[in-house]
Amino acid sequence: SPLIVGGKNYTEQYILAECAQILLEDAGIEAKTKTGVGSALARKSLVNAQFDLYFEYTGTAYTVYYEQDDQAVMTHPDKVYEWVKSHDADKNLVWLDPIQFNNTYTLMMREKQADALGITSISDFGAYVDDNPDELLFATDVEFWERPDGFKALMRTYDFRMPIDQIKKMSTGLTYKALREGQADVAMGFSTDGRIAAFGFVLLEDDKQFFPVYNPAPVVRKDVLEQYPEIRDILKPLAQKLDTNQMQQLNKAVDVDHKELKAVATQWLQDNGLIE
Amino acid sequence: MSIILRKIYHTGLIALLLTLGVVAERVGLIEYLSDPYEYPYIVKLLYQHLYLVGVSMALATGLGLLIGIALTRRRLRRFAGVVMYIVSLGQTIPSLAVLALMMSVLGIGSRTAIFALFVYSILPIARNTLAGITSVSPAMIDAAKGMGMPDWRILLEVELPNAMTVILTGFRVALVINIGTTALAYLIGAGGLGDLIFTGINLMQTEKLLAGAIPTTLLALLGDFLCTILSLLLVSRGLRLADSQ
Amino acid sequence: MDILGFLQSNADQALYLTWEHMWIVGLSVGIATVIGVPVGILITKYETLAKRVINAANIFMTIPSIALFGLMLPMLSLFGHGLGKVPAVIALVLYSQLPIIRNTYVAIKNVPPAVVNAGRGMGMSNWQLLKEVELPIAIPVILAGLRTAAVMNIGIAAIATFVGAGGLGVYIQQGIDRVYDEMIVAGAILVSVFAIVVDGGMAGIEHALTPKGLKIQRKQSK
Amino acid sequence: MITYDSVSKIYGSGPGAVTALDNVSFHIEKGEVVVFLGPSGCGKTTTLRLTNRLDSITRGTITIGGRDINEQDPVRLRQSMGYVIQEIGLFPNKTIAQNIAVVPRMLGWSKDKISERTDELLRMVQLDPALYRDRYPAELSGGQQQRIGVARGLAADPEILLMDEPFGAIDPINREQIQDEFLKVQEKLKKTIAFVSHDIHEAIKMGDKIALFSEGRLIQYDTPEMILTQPKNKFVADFVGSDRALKVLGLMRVRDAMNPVPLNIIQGDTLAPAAIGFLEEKKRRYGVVVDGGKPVGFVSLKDLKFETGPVRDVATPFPVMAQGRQPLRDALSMMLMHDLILLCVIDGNGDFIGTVSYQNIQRAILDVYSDETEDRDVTR
Amino acid sequence: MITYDSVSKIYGSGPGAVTALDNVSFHIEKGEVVVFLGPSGCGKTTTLRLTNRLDSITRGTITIGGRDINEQDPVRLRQSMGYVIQEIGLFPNKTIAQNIAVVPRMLGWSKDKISERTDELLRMVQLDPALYRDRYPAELSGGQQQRIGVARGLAADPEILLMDEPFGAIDPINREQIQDEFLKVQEKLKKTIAFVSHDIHEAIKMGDKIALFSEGRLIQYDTPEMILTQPKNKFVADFVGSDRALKVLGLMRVRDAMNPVPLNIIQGDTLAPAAIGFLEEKKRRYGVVVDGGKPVGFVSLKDLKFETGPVRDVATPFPVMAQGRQPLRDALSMMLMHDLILLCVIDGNGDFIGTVSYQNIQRAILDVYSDETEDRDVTR
Ligand SMILES: Nc1ncnc2c1ncn2[C@@H]1O[C@H](COP(=O)(O)OP(=O)(O)OP(=O)(O)O)[C@@H](O)[C@H]1O
Ligand SMILES: Nc1ncnc2c1ncn2[C@@H]1O[C@H](COP(=O)(O)OP(=O)(O)OP(=O)(O)O)[C@@H](O)[C@H]1O
Ligand SMILES: C[N+](C)(C)CC(=O)O
Ligand SMILES: [Mg+2]
Ligand SMILES: [Mg+2]
Repeated sequence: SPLIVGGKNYTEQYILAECAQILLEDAGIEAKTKTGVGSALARKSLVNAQFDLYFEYTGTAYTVYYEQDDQAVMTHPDKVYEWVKSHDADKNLVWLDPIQFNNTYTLMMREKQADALGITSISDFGAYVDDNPDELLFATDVEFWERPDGFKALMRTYDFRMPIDQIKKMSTGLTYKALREGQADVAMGFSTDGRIAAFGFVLLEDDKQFFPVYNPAPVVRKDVLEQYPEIRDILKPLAQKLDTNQMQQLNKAVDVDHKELKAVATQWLQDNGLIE
Repeated sequence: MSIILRKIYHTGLIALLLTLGVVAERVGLIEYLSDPYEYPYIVKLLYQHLYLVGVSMALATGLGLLIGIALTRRRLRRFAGVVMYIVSLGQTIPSLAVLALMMSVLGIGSRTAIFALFVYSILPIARNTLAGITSVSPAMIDAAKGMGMPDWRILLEVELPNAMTVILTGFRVALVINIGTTALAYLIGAGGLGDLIFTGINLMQTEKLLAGAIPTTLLALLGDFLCTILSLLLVSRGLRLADSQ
Repeated sequence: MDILGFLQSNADQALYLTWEHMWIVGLSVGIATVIGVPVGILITKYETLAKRVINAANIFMTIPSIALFGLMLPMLSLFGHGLGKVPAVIALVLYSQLPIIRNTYVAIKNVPPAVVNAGRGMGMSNWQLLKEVELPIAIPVILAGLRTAAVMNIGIAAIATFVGAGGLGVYIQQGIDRVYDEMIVAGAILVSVFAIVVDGGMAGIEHALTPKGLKIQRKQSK
Repeated sequence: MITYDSVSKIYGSGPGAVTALDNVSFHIEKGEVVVFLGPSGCGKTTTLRLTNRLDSITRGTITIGGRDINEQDPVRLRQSMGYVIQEIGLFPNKTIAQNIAVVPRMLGWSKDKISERTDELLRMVQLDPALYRDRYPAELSGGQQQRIGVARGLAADPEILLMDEPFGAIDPINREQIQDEFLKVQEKLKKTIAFVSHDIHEAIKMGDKIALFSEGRLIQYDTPEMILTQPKNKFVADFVGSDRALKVLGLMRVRDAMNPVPLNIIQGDTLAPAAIGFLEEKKRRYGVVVDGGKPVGFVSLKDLKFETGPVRDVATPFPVMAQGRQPLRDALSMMLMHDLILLCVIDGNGDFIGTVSYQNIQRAILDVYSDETEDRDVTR
Repeated sequence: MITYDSVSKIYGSGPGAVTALDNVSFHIEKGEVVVFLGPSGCGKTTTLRLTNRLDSITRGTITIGGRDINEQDPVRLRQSMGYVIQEIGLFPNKTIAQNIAVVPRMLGWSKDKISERTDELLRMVQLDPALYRDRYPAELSGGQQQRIGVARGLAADPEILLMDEPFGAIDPINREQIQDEFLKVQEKLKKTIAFVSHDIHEAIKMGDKIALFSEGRLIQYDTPEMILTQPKNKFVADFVGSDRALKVLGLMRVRDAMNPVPLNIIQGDTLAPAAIGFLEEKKRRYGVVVDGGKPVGFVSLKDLKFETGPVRDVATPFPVMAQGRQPLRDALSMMLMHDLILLCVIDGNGDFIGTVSYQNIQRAILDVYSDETEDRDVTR
C-alpha cells in the first residue's frame, strides 16, 4: 500500500504534501496525499498510522501537543526543534530535517486602516481594542482561537480583551477574504501566505514575542522510516532549498493565481533541479 | 419473541444512556459545560444557531407555501412539472456547496448563511405543498366546487387542510436539514454551533466537539418533535382517523 | 468563471475525487441495503418492533451530518478510525437506514391483503409468498428507498471531507479556504451531476425491475 | 325548469377524443324527479357535471329557468343547486356536522339555524344526530357516508338537486327506507331533481321521468310506465328486461288495480239461505263475507247448502290478504302461492276495501300497455 | 365430504371480541354445491376461511372426508382445495396465464399440461386464451378479473372448491352465461363446492342446498325449494322476499309446467266447419292451430263461423310465444303483458311442444309449495 503523506487544511500544507509526494514517487516509493484536517487531527492521524508522514511546525508541536511555553526555548529555532525532536522520539515519531522558513501566525490589517489608526504592533492593537472595544472586528479560524499559541492566550499575554461579538470565526483561508472585503479589520494569517503581499496587508509586529518559531519539518513514524530509510535523504533537498520567500511565492501561485497545486509543486521542484 | 426483543431494546437503551453519561464525564464535557466563562459563549452560539434557523425557515416557509400553492392554481399548473424538476435538481446540490457558492457570490457572514439556508429550505416545502395539494382527491374538489365554493375557500377549507400532513412532512424535512446545515454556517463566518464542532474536530477537543454536536442533535430532534406537535395542532382529527385505517 | 478550464487542467484529480466519492457512496448504500432490506421485511412480521425500529432510524436521520461525524470521531478514535472513510461510511449507512427500512416495510405492508390471502389460500408457504408475490410487488418501492438513500448520501458524503474522507467535498472545502470559486462550483457541479446520474440510473433500474403488470396498473390508476 | 338543447360534450381532442354526450335534448319540469339511467360510461355523470358547470359544454346550451347557465356566475349557479357526487367526496378534515354545514355557512346562515338544519337532515337520512354529529367521515361505514353526502347536498334547501347515484353504496334494506323517506320529503318540497342511477328498479321507483342514455345519446325520455311498456328499441327493451310486465306490477299499487265494488260481497249477518239466493242471482259460486267492514272469509254455494245461520259462522278465513298500498306484484305472488283466484284487499285498519283477481291485474297492465293491445280481445 | 361440527369463531378477545360464527353445524355432501347466503357480515367468508385454515377455529371441528382439518398440514390442505377469494386478489405482477398456473406449478405439473389447462380454463370463463393469456390483471375489467379468479381456483382441478362471491363483479349478462357454463361443468365434474353469495337469485340457481346465515348463526340449511316454500322464520321469509312465489317461477322452466298435450290443437289443414265441430265437442272457444308441427296461430269459434277453407288461413298469429327452456317467470310476464290466457310453447327449432295457462303456472307452484296448499281446492 502506498505511503500516505498527510496535510492540514491550508494551502502551504497542500503544497508541502504535494512536493513530498512527488519526490517520493520520483524515488520509486509509491505515495499519495491525504490532506484537509486540523492540526490536532493531523497529529493524531500520524500516531494512529492513518498518515505515515506530514509536515509539522516546531512551534506547534511545542506549544500545542506538549503545552510548553518556555520563551527561551520556543523563540529559538534550533532549541525548539531539538526539544520536540527528542520528545517525539519517545513516541516513535521522527523529525526529519527542518525547512528553513518560519510560518508563524500573524495578525494582519489592511494597510490603509492600520495607518489611519496608527497600529503597527500587536500592543498597539491591544491598546486600541481596550479603548474602543466595539470597533474592530477580528477574523480567525477556530483553531487559532483555541490554541495555546492562539488568540485567547495572545490576549492574555498582551493584556487586552476583545468582546466576543467582535470575533468572527470562519474557515481558515477565509480570513484573508474577510479582511480584504472589509468584513473584518484585523485577521489571523500565516506569515508565508502569498495573499498578504498580494492583498496589501500589513503584519502587526509581535512585540512581546508571543509566537514561537514555526519551522516545518517532515515527521515520520519510526516504523515507516525503518521500512523506507531513504525517505530522509529524499526529503532533505526540501529543507535545503525552500525558504520563506519561495514558500510565499508558491502559496501565492496557488491562492492568488489559482494555479494547480501539482503543477506549482512540480514546477518548483524542476526549477530547483530536484526532479527531472 | 417480541417480548424478548422489547426487553433487549429497553436494556440496550438504558445501557446506552449510562455509557453516554460516563463518556461525557470522562471527556470533560460536563466540566466544560459548567465552566462559567465558556457557558455564556455556548449560549451565544446556540442563540446564533436558532437565529439562523428561525429566520431562514420563516422566510422559506412563507415562500415555499406560496410557490407550492401558486403552482397548483389553474393558470400556473402547467409549469408545475418544469418548476418541480428544477427544484429537484436543486436538491441534488449538497448543502455544503450551496453555502460555499453563496459565500463566493455574497461574501462572508450571517446574511449569506441565512440566504443560503433559506434557498435550500424552500425546496422541500414547496415540493410537498405542491404534492400535498395535488394529491387531494379530485372527487373532494368536485364536491366542493359543486357546492359553489369559490376557489379561495376551496384552498383554505379543503385543499390546505387535507394537504397539511404532506406539507408538514416537507416542513419537517426542511427544518431538520436546515438545522444540520446551519452547523456548517461557521465556515462562512456566520457562527452557530458549528463553531464548537469544528473546534472539536480540528483540535481533537472532545468536550467541545460534544458541546457542539449534542445540542445540534438535540435541536434537530426537538425540531422533529415540534413538527409532531404541530401536526397534532394543524392536522384535523378526521384525517388522522382516516390515515389510521 | 471557467469551470471547464478548471476541470480540464485538473482532470486527473477530478476523476480521482469522483471515483473516491462513488466508492464511499456505493459501499455505504451496499452495506445499508444488506442490513436495511432484511430488517424492513422482518419488522413487517413484528408490528410492535416496527414502530421502534423506524423511530430509531428516524432519529439517526435527524442527527445533523457534521454533528454525527463529530460524535463518531471520539468513539471511532478509540479504534484508530476516527478519520477518513470509515466514519464516512458508517454515517452514510446509518443515514440510509430510514429510507431503506421504511420503504421496504411500507412496500411489503402495502401489498393488498387480498393478494396475500389469495396466495395463502392457494397453499403458498411464507417463503413462496415472499418470493413470488410480496417482493415482486414491493420491489419498486424498495428501490425507490435505495434511490433516496443514494442521492442523499451523495450530498452528505461531501461533508465527510471535514473528517478526511476525501471525495468531491475536497473541492468545496479547499475552494472555500482558497477563495477559489471555480473549484467550489466544480465540486458542486460534479456532486450534483453525480447525484442526478445516480438518480436517473436508479430510476432506470427501478423501471426495469418493476413487473410489467404493476406498471400497467399504475398507469391506469393515474 | 332545466332545458338541455342539443348538448354535446367531447373530452379531449384529436384522435383520442371521447364523445361523452352526443346531441342530447330534453327538458326537466319544475318539481319533477328525472332519473338518468343507463349502463356504465353512458354519460350520466357528464350530464350532471355540465348542468352545474363543473365541465364546460362543447356544443349546445343548457338553460335553467330560462337563463343560459353560461351567462351565470358558476359559483352562484352551483350554490343554487345541491350536488351529491358519485364518489361521495366528504371532506375528511371536517366532522359530519361541518360537512353538512358547508353551503349554509357559505350562505351566511346563523349558527342556530345551521345546527338545527343539520340535525333535521341527519334524522332524514336515518342517522341519530346525537351519535353522528361530531364524528368524522372516517368513522362511518360506506353507506352511512353516502347518506351524509345526500344530506350535504340538501343542506341549503336548493331548488334544484343533482344526485349522482346517491344510494349506490347503501345496503338494500336501508336503501329502501331512505328512498321512501326521500320520496316523502320530495312530495312535500317538490324540488327539481336530476337523479343518476343504473338500477332500473330504483329508476322506476324514484323517477317521474326516466332519461335512458346509451353511449352518450339519449335513447328514450319518458315516464317509467312508457319506458316499460313501450320501449323504443331493442336496447331499451333489453335494459328494462324480459320480465318487464312483472316490473310494471312493481310500479302499481294493489288499490289501483282492485275492484272496489265487487258484486259478491255478503254481509256477515246474512243468513245462509239468503246468501245462496244472492249468489245465484249474481251467478257467482263464491261470496266474500264482510262483517262490520272487516273481511271475514269466503263462502261457496257448496258450503252454504245445508246451513241456516249467519254466513260469518260458516265462512272459511282467507289464508292471506293484500294491503291496498302493497305493490301489485306482491298480490300476484300471493295469489300464485296460495292458489287464489281472488284476493281480498284491506286498508291499514284492516277494513275491507276491495278484491283483486287475475283479471284485475291483467286489466291494470293492459291500461298501461294500452298501445300494444289491439289484439287483446282476440284471445279472451 | 365436509362436516362442520359446532363450529364457532370469535375474533379478538375481551370486550372487543366479535363472534363471527356461533355454533354452526352442517354437512356438505360430495359433489354438491352449497351456497352460503346471508346479509353482509353474517359469517360467510369466515366459514370459508375456517375451512381452509386461513383462520383458526375457536371451538368445534371441521372434518373433510372424515379427517379433522387441524390434523392436516395447512399448506397441503389449501393446495388440495381451490379458493376463489371475495376480493379477487389476482397477483398484479403475474400475467393471466401465470396467475392461473400458480397452484399447478407448485404441484409440479409439466409445462405443456399447465398451458393446456390454462387455455381450457380461459375458454370456460368465456375469455379467448389467445387474447388474454399474456395480459396482466390490470389490463382486464373488474368482471374479467373475477373470472380469472375463478379459473385460478379451478386450475389444479381440486376436489373441493371454496368460492367467495365469485361472480359478484361480473355484469348481469355475462354473469348469467358464466353461471350456466359453470353449472354445465359442474354437472360433469361433480366437485364439492362451498359457494358464497348474497344474492338470493344466484343462490336459487346455483345451489343444491342453501345455508342461510344471520349474525354468525346458521338459520336454515335446506334445498332452494324448501327455503323458498317453507322459510323457517320471519328472517328467512324476509330474506327471500315477499314475492317469493315469483322467485320460484324463476327456478322453473316453461317446459316443466306446460301442458304438453292440450286438447284444443287443430291441424292447419283442417277445414273450418270441421274445426267448429271439433271445438264444440271439446267445449272450447279457442283452438291452437298447428301446421307441420309448427304453431301457426289461434282461431275462435267466432272467427270460423263464416269460413270454409283450412284453418291455417284464418288463424290469428300469436303475438308472442315462449321457449320451453325459458323460466316460467318470463312466460307469466308475457301472458300478463299481452293479455293472453294461453301461451304457446316451442322448442329450439320452433316446433310446437305445448301450451301454458295460468292454471298450469299455478299448478306448478302448488307442486312446489305442496305443504302449504291444504286449502287450495277451496277457492277453485
Ligand atoms: N375527463 C374525461 N376525459 C375523457 N373521457 C371522459 C372524461 N370523463 C368521462 N369520460 C368518458 O365519458 C363517458 C361518459 O362518462 P360518464 O362519467 O358520464 O359516465 P356515467 O354514465 O356516469 O357512468 P357510470 O355509471 O360508470 O358512473 C365515458 O366513456 C368516460 O370514459
Ligand atoms: N379479522 C377480524 N377481526 C374482527 N372481526 C372480524 C374479522 N374478520 C371478520 N370479522 C367480523 O366477523 C363478522 C363476519 O365476517 P365475514 O367476513 O365472515 O362476513 P361475510 O358474511 O363474508 O360478509 P360480506 O358479505 O360482507 O362479505 C363480521 O361482523 C366482521 O366484522
Ligand atoms: C502554520 N501555523 C504554524 C501558523 C499553524 C499550524 O500549526 O498549522
Ligand atoms: Mg357516473
Ligand atoms: Mg365476505
